[in-house]
Amino acid sequence: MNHKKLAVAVTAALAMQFGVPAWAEVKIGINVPLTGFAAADGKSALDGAKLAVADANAKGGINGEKIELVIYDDQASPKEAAPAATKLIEKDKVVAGVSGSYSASTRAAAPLFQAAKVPYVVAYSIHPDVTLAGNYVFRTATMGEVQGRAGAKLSSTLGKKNVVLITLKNDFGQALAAGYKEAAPKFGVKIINEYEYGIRDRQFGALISKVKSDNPELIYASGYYFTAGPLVNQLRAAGITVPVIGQEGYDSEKFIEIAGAASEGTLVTTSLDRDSDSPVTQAFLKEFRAATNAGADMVAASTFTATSIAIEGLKKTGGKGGEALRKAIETGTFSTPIGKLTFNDLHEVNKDVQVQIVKGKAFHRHSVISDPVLLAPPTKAK
Amino acid sequence: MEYEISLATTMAISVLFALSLNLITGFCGQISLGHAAFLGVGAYTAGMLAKAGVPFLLTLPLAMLVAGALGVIVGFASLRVRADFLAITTMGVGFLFVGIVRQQDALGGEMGISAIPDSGMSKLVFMLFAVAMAAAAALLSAYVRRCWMGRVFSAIAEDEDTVRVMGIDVPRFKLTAFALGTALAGLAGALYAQHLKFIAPDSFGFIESITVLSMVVVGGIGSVIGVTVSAAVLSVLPSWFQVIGTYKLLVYGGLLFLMMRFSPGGMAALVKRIFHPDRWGAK
Amino acid sequence: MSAQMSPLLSVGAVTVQFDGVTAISDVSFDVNQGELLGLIGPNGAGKTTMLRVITGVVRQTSGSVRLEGRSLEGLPTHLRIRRGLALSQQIVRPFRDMSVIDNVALAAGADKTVSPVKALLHTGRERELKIGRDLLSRLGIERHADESPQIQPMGILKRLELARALALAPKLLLLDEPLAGLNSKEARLLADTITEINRSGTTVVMIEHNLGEVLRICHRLVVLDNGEKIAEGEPEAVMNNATVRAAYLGSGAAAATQATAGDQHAEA
Amino acid sequence: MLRLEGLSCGYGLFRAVSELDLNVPRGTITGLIGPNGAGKSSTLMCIAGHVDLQAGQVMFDEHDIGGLPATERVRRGIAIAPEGRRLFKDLSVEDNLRVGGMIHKADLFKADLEYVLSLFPRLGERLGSLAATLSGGEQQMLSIGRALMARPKLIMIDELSLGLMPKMVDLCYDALLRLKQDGMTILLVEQNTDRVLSVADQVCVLESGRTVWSGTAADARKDPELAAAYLGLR
Amino acid sequence: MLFVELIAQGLIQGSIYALIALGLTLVYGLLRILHVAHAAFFTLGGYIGVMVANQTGSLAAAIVAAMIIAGIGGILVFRLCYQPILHQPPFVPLIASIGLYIAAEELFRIIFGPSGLSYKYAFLQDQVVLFGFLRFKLAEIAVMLGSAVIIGVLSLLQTRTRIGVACQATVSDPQMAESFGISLQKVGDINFFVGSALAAFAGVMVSVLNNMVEPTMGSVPSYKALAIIVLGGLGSVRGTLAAALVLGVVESFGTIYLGHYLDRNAIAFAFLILVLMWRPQGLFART
Repeated sequence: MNHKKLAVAVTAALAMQFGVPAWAEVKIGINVPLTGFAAADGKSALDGAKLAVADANAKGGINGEKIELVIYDDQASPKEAAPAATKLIEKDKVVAGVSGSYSASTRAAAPLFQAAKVPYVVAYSIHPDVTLAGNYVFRTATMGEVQGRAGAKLSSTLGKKNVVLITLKNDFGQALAAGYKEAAPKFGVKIINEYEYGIRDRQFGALISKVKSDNPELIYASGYYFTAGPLVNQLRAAGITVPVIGQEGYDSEKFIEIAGAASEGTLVTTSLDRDSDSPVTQAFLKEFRAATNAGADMVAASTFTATSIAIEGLKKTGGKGGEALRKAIETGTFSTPIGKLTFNDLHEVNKDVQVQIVKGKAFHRHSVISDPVLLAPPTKAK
Repeated sequence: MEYEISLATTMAISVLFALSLNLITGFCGQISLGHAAFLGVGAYTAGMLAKAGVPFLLTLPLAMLVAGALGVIVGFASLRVRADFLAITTMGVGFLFVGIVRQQDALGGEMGISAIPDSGMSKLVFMLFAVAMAAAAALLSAYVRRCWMGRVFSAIAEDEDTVRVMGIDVPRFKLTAFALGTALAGLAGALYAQHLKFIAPDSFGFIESITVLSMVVVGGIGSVIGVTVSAAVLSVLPSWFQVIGTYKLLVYGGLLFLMMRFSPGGMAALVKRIFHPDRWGAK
Repeated sequence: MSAQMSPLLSVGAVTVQFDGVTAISDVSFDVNQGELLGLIGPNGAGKTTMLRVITGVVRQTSGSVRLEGRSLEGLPTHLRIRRGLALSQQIVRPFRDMSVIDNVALAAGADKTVSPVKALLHTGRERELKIGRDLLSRLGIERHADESPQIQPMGILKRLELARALALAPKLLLLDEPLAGLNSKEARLLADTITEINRSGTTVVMIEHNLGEVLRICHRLVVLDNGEKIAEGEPEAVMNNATVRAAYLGSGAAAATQATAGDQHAEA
Repeated sequence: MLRLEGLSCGYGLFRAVSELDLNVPRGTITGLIGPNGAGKSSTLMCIAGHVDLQAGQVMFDEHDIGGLPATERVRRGIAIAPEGRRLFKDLSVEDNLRVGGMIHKADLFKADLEYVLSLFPRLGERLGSLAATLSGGEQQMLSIGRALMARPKLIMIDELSLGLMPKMVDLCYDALLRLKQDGMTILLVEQNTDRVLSVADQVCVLESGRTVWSGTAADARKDPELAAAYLGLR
Repeated sequence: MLFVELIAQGLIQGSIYALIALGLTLVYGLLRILHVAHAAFFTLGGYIGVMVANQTGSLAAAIVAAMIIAGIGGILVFRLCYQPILHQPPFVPLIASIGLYIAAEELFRIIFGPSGLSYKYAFLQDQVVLFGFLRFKLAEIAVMLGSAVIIGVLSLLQTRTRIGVACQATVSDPQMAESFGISLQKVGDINFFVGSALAAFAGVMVSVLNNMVEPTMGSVPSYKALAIIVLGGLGSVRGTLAAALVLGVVESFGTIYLGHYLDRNAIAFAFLILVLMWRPQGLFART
C-alpha cells in the first residue's frame, strides 16, 4: 500500500518537474490526512477514493483517458491544506478536487478551489462554512446540524424523553449538538445535561459517574469510533444500559471491535446502509473488502462517493473542468453507495438519514429517517 | 506562480514567528514552550477586528498590542519560575489559551473563524508585505543584538544574578523581551489569519509551539541568520516532503533528533564547523 | 565635607536567620568615607552573608543597612547598586560569551542600561569601551581585553571581576575574597591595586582570608565569628585581641602571627 | 604509596593545578595546605578521578591510575571525604555507609560498620536518621566513615575542621590518629594549619596551583619565612 | 456518593499518570532531561501488549513482554540518544527528545497502521461492585492495585536493596556515587529500564481499559507527565506520585464542574500554573 502511495506521489512529483503534458491523463486532486492524529480516517478516505478511480479506469476512464489521483497529505491542518490545495490547482493542474479530510483543512482549501474555479467535492467534513465558500464547492455528507436533528427525531421515535448529551469538543461534535438541541423541543425531548470531552480523551470515568447520577433515558454521544469505542464500552461497564445514539463518526467496524460486546444495540445515524438493496451499495461494499481486506466505513463510502461524483461529472464534460464540470455536477443525479444524490442551490445533498444498529457484531439497518423538512440542508436563502 | 507566492508567504510568516521567539529564548534565554498562544492571540485579534470591519493595516498594530500585553503577563511568570519550570509553565499557558478559545462562542469556539475579509492586497503584494515584515523583524533582531538591550539580554541569558549586581533591573528587561517577542508573534498571527483566512484553536496548540521552538533551536539559538534560514526551510519542508508522503513526519522528527544529536548548536554551528573546522578541531 | 562626618555605610544591629538557624546575630558597624575596611573571620563566620545583606540578595531578619544615611530597606539589589554599591564576587562569574573588554563595558554603560527604552535607543559604546580600557590598563590586564574570559587564568579573572565592579563607578566597593586563588606575588600586586583604588576616592569593604595582605592594606578591621562581631578597630589592636586569637587563629599560631602581623604592619 | 608526578589538572581550558609533585608514603599523614583557591581540592578530586588530568602522572601502588574512571580508583583503594562532605542527603546514615561499602560484598558490611562505629560512636546513635539532619560534626564523621567503608588503602580528607566546633575537631583528629595507628595512609587538606602540623608527618604547601614548599611538619614549623607567608597567618 | 465515585475515578486516572510520570522523574532526577520521548514507551507497551496477548491469549505474558522490551528500548535510548548530549544546554536534549517522539509516533503508525489495534480476547472486562455502589471494570481495579503494588515494591527495592540505595545515592550526588564505585552508566541503564517498563505497563493497562492501542495514544501523556513531574517538584519520586494522584482527582472534578469553561488539558495546566505561581519549586519540593 505505502509503496503504491509513494509511487503515485513520486510520479506526480516527477510529472510536475518535467512538465508532462496535461492531456495525457485526467487529474483529480485529493487532500487527505495521511499523517497526524486523523491518519486513520485519512487512510479509509484514500482507499475509498482510489477504489472509485480504479473502478472508473477499469471501465475505460474518461473518453479513453486514464484518471490519475494526485494525493497530498494535509495532516487535517489548515496550515498544510492551503499549500496542498494551491499546489494541486496550480502545479498539478487538476480538473477537479476531492476533500477526504476534516473540516479544518477543508475550510482552508475550499476558498482556494473556489477562487481557481476548480470544482471541489467534499466527502465527509460537515462544517457549514465549507459550501459557503462558493458555487464550485459541493458536499456529499449530511451536515452536522442536519444529523443532529435526525438524532433528536430518532430519540423521540424510541420514546425517550430525558436525554444526556455527551459532546465531542470539536466542530463535528458541536455542530451535531447544535442540531440536536435545536430540534429536541419539537419532539418533546428534554436535554437534562450536557458534557463535553476532547478528541484525545479515552478515559471517561469521571464523566460517566456523573451521567449515571443524572439517570437519563437515552444518551446522545457524538464522537469518532476511536473515542466512541472506549466511551460506549465504559458506559456499559459502569452499568448504564440506556440506549446510546451515535453518528457517522461511529460508522466503522473499528467501533465494534473496540467497544466489543458493549457495542451491541448502539444506534448510529449515518449515510451508509449496509443492508441496502441498492446494487451500487452492495457492489461498493464487496469491492472495498476485496481491495483492502477490510470492511468499508462511512468515511470510505463518502470519499468513494465524492470521487465518483467528480468522475461522473467529468465523463459528462469529456474531461473538461471549470464551469462545465460545475454545471454537470450541479444538475446531475448520482447513484452512489450512500443513495441517490442531488445537490441543492448551496450544493448540499438532499438525502435520507440511515439509522444503523449494532447487532451480532455488525451494523444493520434499524430504520430510515425520511423527513424532507427536518432534514433539509441549508440553502442559499438561509 | 500562485503556489510559489503562497509558499513564500508561509515562509515569511514562519520566519517572523521564529524570530519573535528567538528574541525571548535566543537573546534573553527564557525558554518558552507555549509561544504559539501569542501567534493565536494575534490571529484572533486581527481576525475578529477584520470581521468587525477594521481595515487590515490597522489590525496589525492592534494584534501586536494585545499579544504584547498578554506577553507581559506571561513574562511575570518568568520572574517567578526558572529554567525547566518556566518551560512547563509556558507550555501550560499554551494549553490554557487553546482551552479558553475553544469555549468562547464569540471567538467561534471549536469551529474557529472563517471567511476573514480580504486585505485588499493581491496575493503577490501580500506576500511582499509579509516578506517585508519578516525582513523588518530580522533587521530589528540584528539591531537589538547590537544595541545595549541586546548586550543586557545576552548577559541575562548567561547569568541573571550577576546582571543584577551590575545594577540592572533584570525583571524589566525580561518583561521587555517578552513584550517585544510576543508582539512580533502577534504580528505574525495577524498575517497568518489574513493568509489562510481561516483560524481555529488547534492551529495554535502545543505542536505549533514545539515547531517554532525547533525552528529556533535548529537554526542555532540566538543566531538571526540561522533562525531565519531554518524557519524558512522547516516551514515548507512538509510541502516539499509531499513526495515522501506518509513518511514525512518520520523524516521531520528524525532530522530534528539527528540535528540535536550531532550538531547541538544547530545549523549556525554546523555551518561554522564546515567553514572553520580548525576552530573546532582544537576541542 | 559633611559626608566626612557621617559614615558612608552604616550596618545597624543586623540579624539574619535561615530556617531558624541564626547566621548573623546583632551585628553593627560603620564604614567611613574613604576607608578601606577589612571584614574578616574564620570560614562560616557570616562574612559573605553580611555582604549579601548589604547588596540585598539576602534579607535581614531585623536591623538596618543605611547608605549615606538613607535606608536601603526594601530596595532590590539593582537599585542598591545604582545608589553607589558595587560587588566583586568571590567566585568569579564573567560572562563567558563576551570578551573581557565587553564584560567591563557592559558595566560601564550603567546610564544606558538603566531602563529598557534607553538600552534600546543606544548602540554606541565608545565611551564605555574607553572606560573599560582605562580600567583594564589600570588593573594591568589590558592586553587580554579582546580575549575570551574562558581561557584566562584566575589572576586575570579576579582583576576582570574587580574592573567590572569599578566600571560602575561605585561610592562603596564590596570585595568578596579578591585575593583568593592568587599566589603571594599576584596577591600583593592586587592588594596594591586595591589600595590605589581606595586612595583615589573609592571606599572599600573587603572580605579576605589572606591576613598578611589584609593587615598590610586595611585601615580598620571588623571581625566576625559564628555570626557575631567579636572585635573591631585598628588591625594591630584587633590582632592582639585575645578573643580574636582564640576563636580565629588557634592557640599555637597566635604567637607567630602576632610577630608577623606586627612586622607587616610596620612595613606598610 | 601515592605519587603525583608533574600533575596538571583543571576543568576544560581552565588549569587549577600546574606540575605538582607529591609523594604520600604508606602509613603516613600528609597535609596539603595553602590559601583558598590554591588548588588543594582540585588535586584531591583529580586523584579521585573527577577533575581532568591535563598532564603528568598519578601513580598509586606503582601503577599509573591517571586514565582510570573514578569507579575503578576506589576499587584500587582510594577513598575520599570531599570538600563540603557531599553526603547523600536523602539517605539514612546507615545507607550512606552502605553506599560507602558498595564495592565490597554485602556480608562485609556488618564488620566494617562496627569498625566505623567504634571510631565514631556518635554515628551509632543516628544510624536511622537522614544524613541531611545531622549536625556539622556528625556529617564530617559520616563523610569519613563512608570513605572508610570502602576499605581504602588511602583516604583523602578535604577541609576536615571546616565549620566544626573545636570539640568536634578534636574528635575527628583523634580518629585520624587511630586510623594511622591502624595502618591507614591519609592525605589531608586543611585550612587550620596549626592542627595539620600537629598530626602530619609531612606537609606540602600549595599556592596558586603550584607547590611552594614541601617537607616534614617539623621543618615547616622551623622555617620562619614559610610560617610568615603561608602558615602562621592562617 | 458521586463525590466518592469522582475521587475513585480520579485515582484511577492518577495512578496511570503516576506510572508514566515516575519513569520521567527517575530520568529527570538522574540526568536533568525532560524526556518527552518517554511517552513512546507507553505506546510501545500498548502495542506489544496487544500483539502478545492476541498471539498467546495471556495478558500476563503480554505485560511481561511489554515491560521487558520497553525496558531494553529505554536503555538503548539512554545510551544512543541521550548520553552523547548530556553536557549540552537543557533545550538540546529536550528538542532531541521531541524529535525522537515524533519519529516514534510515526513509526508506530507506519508499522502498525493508523487505525490502531484491539484485543481479540476480553481481558478484565468484567464488572465489580464495591461497597454496594462503587462500580468498576476489573481492569480499573487492576490498574489501581497494579500501580500501588508496583510502586510499593519499587520503593521497597529502592530502600531495601543495595542496588536501590545505589540508585538513590546516584540521583543525590552522581559524582560521589561514582567515587564509591557506582557506575553512572549502570544506574542510568537501571533507571531507563525501570522507567520505560513502568510506562509500558501503563500502556498495556490503558490499552486493556480502552480495548485499543493507537499510534497517538502517547501524545497526551507526553506533556501531561511533564506537568506532573514539575508539579511534584522535579526529580522527587514521592512528589511525583502525589502530584499524579492530585492531578487525576483535580481533572476528575474539573471535567464535571469546569468542563463547560475549560477542557481537560486546560484545567490541568491552569492548576499547574496556579500552583507554580504560589510555589515556584512545585508542590512537594524539598526547600
